[in-house]
Amino acid sequence: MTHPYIPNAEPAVRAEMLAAIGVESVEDFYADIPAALRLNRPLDLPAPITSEHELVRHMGALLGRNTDTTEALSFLGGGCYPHHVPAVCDEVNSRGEFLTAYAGEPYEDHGRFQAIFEYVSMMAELLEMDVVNVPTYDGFQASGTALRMAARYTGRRTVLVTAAIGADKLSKLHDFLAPDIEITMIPVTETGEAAAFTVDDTVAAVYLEYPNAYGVVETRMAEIAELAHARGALLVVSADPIALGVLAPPATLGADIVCGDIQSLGMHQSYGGGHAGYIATRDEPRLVAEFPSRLFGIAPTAVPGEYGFGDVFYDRTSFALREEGKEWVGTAASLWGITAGVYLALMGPEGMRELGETVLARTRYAMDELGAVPGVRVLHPEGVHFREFAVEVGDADALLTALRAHDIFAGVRLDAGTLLVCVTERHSKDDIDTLVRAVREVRG
Amino acid sequence: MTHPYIPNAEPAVRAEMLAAIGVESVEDFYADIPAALRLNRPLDLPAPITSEHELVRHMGALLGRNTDTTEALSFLGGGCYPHHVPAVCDEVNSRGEFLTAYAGEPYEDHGRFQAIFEYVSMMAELLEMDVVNVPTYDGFQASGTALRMAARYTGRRTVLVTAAIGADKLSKLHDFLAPDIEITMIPVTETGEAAAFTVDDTVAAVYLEYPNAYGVVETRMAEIAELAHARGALLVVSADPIALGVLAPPATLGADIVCGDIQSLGMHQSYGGGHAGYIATRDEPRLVAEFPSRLFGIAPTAVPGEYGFGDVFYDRTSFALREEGKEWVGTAASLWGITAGVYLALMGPEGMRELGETVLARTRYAMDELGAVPGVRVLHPEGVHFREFAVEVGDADALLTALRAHDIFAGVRLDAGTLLVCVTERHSKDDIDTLVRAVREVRG
Amino acid sequence: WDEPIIFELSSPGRRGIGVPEAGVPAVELPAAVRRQAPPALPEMSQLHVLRHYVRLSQETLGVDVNIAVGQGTCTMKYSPKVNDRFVSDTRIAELHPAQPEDSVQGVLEIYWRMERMLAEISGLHRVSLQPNSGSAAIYTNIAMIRAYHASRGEGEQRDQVITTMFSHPSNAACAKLAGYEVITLMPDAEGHPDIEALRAAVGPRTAALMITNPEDTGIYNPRIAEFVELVHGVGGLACYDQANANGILGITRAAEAGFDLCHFNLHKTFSTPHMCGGPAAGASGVAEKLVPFLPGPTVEFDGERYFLDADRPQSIGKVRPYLGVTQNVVRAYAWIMALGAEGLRQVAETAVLNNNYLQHKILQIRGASAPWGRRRLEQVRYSWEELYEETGVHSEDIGVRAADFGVHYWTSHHPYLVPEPFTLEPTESYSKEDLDEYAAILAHVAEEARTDPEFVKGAPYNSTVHKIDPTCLDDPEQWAPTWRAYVRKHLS
Amino acid sequence: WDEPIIFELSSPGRRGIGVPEAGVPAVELPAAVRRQAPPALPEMSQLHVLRHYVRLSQETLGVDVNIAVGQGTCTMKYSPKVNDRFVSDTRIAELHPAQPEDSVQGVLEIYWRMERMLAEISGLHRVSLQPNSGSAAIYTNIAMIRAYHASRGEGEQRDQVITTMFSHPSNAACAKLAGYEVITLMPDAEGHPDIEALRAAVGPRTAALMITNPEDTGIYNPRIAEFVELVHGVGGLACYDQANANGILGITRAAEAGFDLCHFNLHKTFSTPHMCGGPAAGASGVAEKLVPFLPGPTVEFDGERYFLDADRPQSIGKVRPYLGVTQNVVRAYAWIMALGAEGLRQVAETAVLNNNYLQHKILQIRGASAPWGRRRLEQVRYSWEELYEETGVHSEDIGVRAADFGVHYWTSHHPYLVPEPFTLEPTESYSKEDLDEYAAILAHVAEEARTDPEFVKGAPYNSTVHKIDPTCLDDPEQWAPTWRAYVRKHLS
Repeated sequence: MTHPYIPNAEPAVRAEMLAAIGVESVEDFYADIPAALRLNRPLDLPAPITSEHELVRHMGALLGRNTDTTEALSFLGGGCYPHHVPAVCDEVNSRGEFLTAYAGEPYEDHGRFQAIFEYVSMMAELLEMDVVNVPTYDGFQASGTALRMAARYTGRRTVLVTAAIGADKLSKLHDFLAPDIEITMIPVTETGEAAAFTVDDTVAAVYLEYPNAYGVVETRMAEIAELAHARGALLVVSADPIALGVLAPPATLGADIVCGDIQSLGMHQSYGGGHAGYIATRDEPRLVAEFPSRLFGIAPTAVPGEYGFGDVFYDRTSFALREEGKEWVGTAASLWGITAGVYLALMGPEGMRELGETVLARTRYAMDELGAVPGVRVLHPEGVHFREFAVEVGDADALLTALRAHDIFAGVRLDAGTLLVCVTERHSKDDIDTLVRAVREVRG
Repeated sequence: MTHPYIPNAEPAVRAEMLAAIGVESVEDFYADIPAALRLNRPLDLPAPITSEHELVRHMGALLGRNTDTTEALSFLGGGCYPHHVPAVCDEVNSRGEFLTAYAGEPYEDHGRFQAIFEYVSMMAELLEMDVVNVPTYDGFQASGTALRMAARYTGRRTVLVTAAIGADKLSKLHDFLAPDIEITMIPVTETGEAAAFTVDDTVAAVYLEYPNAYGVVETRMAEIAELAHARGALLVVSADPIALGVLAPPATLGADIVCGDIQSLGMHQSYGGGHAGYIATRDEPRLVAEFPSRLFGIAPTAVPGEYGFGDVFYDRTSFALREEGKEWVGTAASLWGITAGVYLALMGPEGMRELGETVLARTRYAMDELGAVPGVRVLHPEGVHFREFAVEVGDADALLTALRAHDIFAGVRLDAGTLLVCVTERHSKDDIDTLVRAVREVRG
Repeated sequence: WDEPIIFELSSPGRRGIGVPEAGVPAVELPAAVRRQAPPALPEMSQLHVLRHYVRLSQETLGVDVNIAVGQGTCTMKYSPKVNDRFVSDTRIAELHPAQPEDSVQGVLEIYWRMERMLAEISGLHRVSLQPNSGSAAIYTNIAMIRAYHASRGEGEQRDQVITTMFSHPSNAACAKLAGYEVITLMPDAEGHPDIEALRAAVGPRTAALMITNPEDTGIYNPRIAEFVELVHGVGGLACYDQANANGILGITRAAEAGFDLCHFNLHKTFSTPHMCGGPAAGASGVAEKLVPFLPGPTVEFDGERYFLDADRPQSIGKVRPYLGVTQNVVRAYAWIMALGAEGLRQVAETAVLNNNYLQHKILQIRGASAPWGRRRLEQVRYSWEELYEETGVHSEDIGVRAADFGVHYWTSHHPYLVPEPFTLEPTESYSKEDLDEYAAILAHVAEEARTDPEFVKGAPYNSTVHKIDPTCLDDPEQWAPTWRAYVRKHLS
Repeated sequence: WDEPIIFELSSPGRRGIGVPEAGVPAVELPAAVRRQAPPALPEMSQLHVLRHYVRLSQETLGVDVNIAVGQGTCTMKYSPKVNDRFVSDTRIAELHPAQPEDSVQGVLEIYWRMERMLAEISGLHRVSLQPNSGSAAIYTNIAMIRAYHASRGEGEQRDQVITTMFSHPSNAACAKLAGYEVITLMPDAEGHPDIEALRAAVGPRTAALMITNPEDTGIYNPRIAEFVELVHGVGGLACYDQANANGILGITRAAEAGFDLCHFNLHKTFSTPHMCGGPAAGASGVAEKLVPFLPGPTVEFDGERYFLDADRPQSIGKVRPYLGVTQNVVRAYAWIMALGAEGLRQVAETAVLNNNYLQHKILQIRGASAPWGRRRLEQVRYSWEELYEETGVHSEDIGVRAADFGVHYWTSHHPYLVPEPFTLEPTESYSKEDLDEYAAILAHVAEEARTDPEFVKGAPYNSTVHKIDPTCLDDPEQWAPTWRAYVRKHLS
């Protein structure tokens, strides 16, 4: 059988093409590859599954060994969040045209340019900042790049980073900022917020998360911004945009660079495959010059009133300048940007506000209810929490295992005694009550 | 909240529109509906689920009470078949443009016209007949209409129908052919094929199924065609097109009208929602005149070489002639036609042949293996079987219930002692062995 | 795209998909039934099949891409994407209809709940979701009417069915097919079906009245209860074609006007997608006295579990395989659940508001008119009679030109009782801006017709193909209803 | 479509979707963090959001709709639709990455098996699927190189990375970012990177060679093993950029040429869709001595169950959240499983055949050339230098005109080392007929350039928009990277 994916593997066509070129066999094309470098045996791979049905069966058997979060009741968050994904988001991002397009120019891919331009524009409204990049890989990368941007902008080499940051993200920052940028941690107080700290003239940036790794909303951000600005440092804030229907945008509190992950805005959890990062700044040319990512902008065309699109300030990227460009740019996560745009357009200002209010209220409800269970202590109970909170439970592993038997994934393990519990608009009051009941039961 | 499905329910827009029209309220538009006919209370319906997430949860809970044929091992057929549905079929028929188009004209919906024209054209090749209709509802309707066409064509009022037909289909034929056409049954022999019968001058049509309700392929069709033709009757055959990669097209054996269901060609089982009917004839104007359905044809345009499309012989339909048209025409099952076209294009002649060979071989294997189980008797073992066969099992209900506990749907119950077992390319040898082992076990 | 016919894309030996090998001994077919020549299907790789159809889809104007107010009587509304997801879920898509009841409790519950909701919406007693479409539901209703009269020994006596000219053609056609003589009432000076004509028509031969209201004109017949009474008075049944129910949801029902039967189109009022012309889904509602005749089996609930009741001796039997077009039942169920009673009423009111607003805009276009005054519910059959008299441009020409602007436009069913007709039905799904744009397009084309009628007649200019010459489609020597016929007649 | 910017479609009060109400007591936010003004997001009904994006999708040229051979170096191939289904299955889509291992055995097995298959395809010891893309994999490789040398106490000494001009810009950029001085080898007279220049460059400061082969020109460097040896000779590591692996699958591997590291792009060679520019997925392969430095955690198998091993003290740590772009790992796994060893070799051979066939056709066009002879594997960087000299039409103009015919066309990365470049890569997915059509389009445009150069320069004529004036995009006073900025600078 001629493989369905390889039309010209059909022997007669293959022969016709070889004849047209005037060569004997495909082997002729490989003349440049020395014999010593040849793999003189077939690759040792599993036998192919050439019928689609058998492939579906094979994959179905593998997938059947997973238990997903529609089957179990999951309170897992910690960087990947179970928000509702509107069907229209999936519909748009599964359209073959978007799914299989790549790096075309503004004429063939006008729709792609516009959709991404609209995404950055909607993010700009949510963030109240004028410049937002075409998505980078994920929130980790966005934070790393935002800090590097601050270092380049200030010409300084130290960054102060909140300790209320996930361990994995911090690991990435360490690797990415090495060798030339030093990280100093800002401790966390009993309320879950950043403790007092000082800024000196070597500091490029103060970095906060909003909400932070404990789900706590930093309420002293404006103050911290002043502190940083007074010594010429920038305030860099990683913010989850899903919260900004109710939380003040960091820019209005003094943040200079805002960054984060947009997985919450319409991406499935997908075992960690739904991430994309954003970076936003004010429209200050010196700051814009530090973006490594592509920026799309509106441009006039030969027809008045028509909108064309193109790259803003292309000559700062590695595509244009190789190692003289800013960091590097490559294929990142555009489709998740388009999807997040669809999400924001569906939600509108009211939807974002309502969602924020629902999450705030249910998080607090879960904190109160879980906190009332004997032997469970909610951390930072005085803090403002959005979506997450940490609880001390004694033996975290034992509790997780016991609840797993109830088909509950109770939370992300922070350490031997602490869990991080996540509550979104997908968790109804009943779901929270189910968790609380189960915790009472297994601890009773 | 303004409902997401009703943009102009937004109060300000509504007021603006009313003002533009110059009326006080929407109530003014209803002035023609007398007070006595008004429903002066809200409809008594369940409270709305206005958030999409909660709707998804609600539906998920309902769907969760189903166990589908990817979870259980199903040998159910009997008119609705578990063939593999290529992903490209789903991809095409879920494209929003096709999914939400309707009855547009050839200019707005050129693609729809072409896709349906191509479907009928591919069916024509498979059937070796020149005229195929835009799909009617299902195979039941196709058989009913085909028989009515034969009656109108011959001006006669009796049809001879094989007894190897499903009970439900026969019920539909009785209702649909009443009051003016009489059905006489042709008995079935020990081989599962039609027994000898005579045709007289009142007979409009002889009707066979191919394969028939026992999965048996009628091998004397050419003979029967001669018998019918000799007395001026037509041979009408309901054929499952999935078999025609290996079975001779009925037209080549003398059939005048061929009809059937195309669910096998790329439609999911969907609890009986995947059906569509086809009717095919030779290109004889008197026969074509008897189609109630729409027929799409190629027409030239103002630009040489360009293909346009339109309705062939529209002035026979009820759209054109109301009660003077042939039967009726309305919205039927076009999207399943397009899907079947995609299926046939993917499969090609070789794919259809290979599929037929696989089904033939596995059906026979299942017959042999099941037949070897003590207490199980395969009916019509000498017949040529495609995809289905009947087995006597003693107490059918008891066996079904026992196998259900093994997550096996063993077959469609034909009567208290008989099951109809279906084997397609989706059933691997292992699946068949699993069934046989389970039957042995529960009967052991 | 200038996309060839699929056979032109074929190249020998290519394949679009692989098929499992048997893995067990092959079976040799007897020569009598063995296919001799392979079918001349296209041979293409998978990408090429996909690309062909994706391009064709882009040449098709679904609701998802256009302002679909131009196909009056079709109730083109938004079909929520989330509802499609339920249908593609394997727990619907991969259910076999003969599965044991314990394995299909969820889908049976949806059927059961949907039936109750439609019963409430119509006010009738029970509802069958088995019919494949609105027309199939009409036929189902006729079949039940026939069975009802037969059960009372009046089957032969009652051999006439009365309908109206602005009811869908299937009412007439199905009645005829079921063996009835058809009497069609014409509109009176008000645009209502003529009640005097009805008075003259009813009698002992009357089996039923099959009537739409509001009719395809969009006009509601305020004397509908009198129509029903007249028919009841002679022992006939009254059957309500509610294909156009969108404007009256929660406002008035079949029950209040006294109807014995009605039908809905789930693919119109209840939002299921139109799928290029089906699969659709119909629903037949009946008053208590007609319940025994419903198609079987019915879905029942004993308080604990849902089950199928096939033991219905007076039933007309099956009207299709299995229970119904399940996908559309699921979608329509989810749609109603997302709206509730208040939402349905907003649907109706907004559909009517949109229609009246659009009418207000259309009637400002010189040359456009709407016969019989402005009282309309959810749609309007308009006329370009004045424009035609002034310019010689037909309604059909205007429709073709409208295609250049990326919108649909439908004239009407034959016969053109309204001269140079066109029928618009905006439903609740479109915004004021959409309606303004649609009206502006028609105003623009009407202006073109006045300034350059030949230009309009030469349309389309912006479509995939140019003006079609349809003459060959009615000529048996030339028509080509398949590629096979085309090749034989035109290419060889 | 003449589709407005989405903000222009907004109307106050409209909504696209409903959100669950809290159902528990509300929480009052402190003023310090309470949002004051609602964000100026669009307010639209659901259909209108959908319609807007469906129209934009139709204005985007994916592989599914065009002959995508014009984006050289991108390996635009068919991404099988069936593989998308696995990814949208809730058993992938709704998995949280922190679930207990027993609940994710299936996905872990896919990661594990995929890693083994890529190890075999590269010949290297282990493979990390964590990197987000090819460029991210390059950075990951650099980070491992850095960690390796540091572990041996040579971190400070080895501060140079050598790459070549026809390797992807990310090799240079990532090395620089990681703190290295970058040395770039230029091509010699044959089109190969200059081995003499390499000899001059290597030394005790050499950390690594980062090299593509075949390079972006499509030319395979036959002395690649010597390159590797030279670098090894001075204690450096050799890292193979295999973004362009499509032509050599099963023919030759990183291991045979002696490389220590390599990377693949799953979204190129292994068929995952390009998604408008990601999410993509990269894979970093390493020889045994570099295994300790792989990003963590790794997926391991104890013969019974799959588990994550995070206890890797020398690991460079996380390069992204969680294990990788799971969707693309699943798709690529299914793609390889559908092809097997023989299929992959057919992929390679056919990609190379297609490229040479297309080259044969392109070089018949007057004005087109390919520097450095005809020896090419899977792509060719061509030149319109002759055509430009004759007509004054730039390669970029030709690309814009090609868009009128519904196809892509890409010049190359800066700098334009090949004058008036264009880069075509047909992969295995396209048919002979596709290649003929693409070549015919370019031949047609070249002819237009000769007969009417101004016409070509005025393109596009058939695109959504007309010729764009890009000057404002580089002017800080005028650039508008968001609608907000545009409104401020141009509309107020």
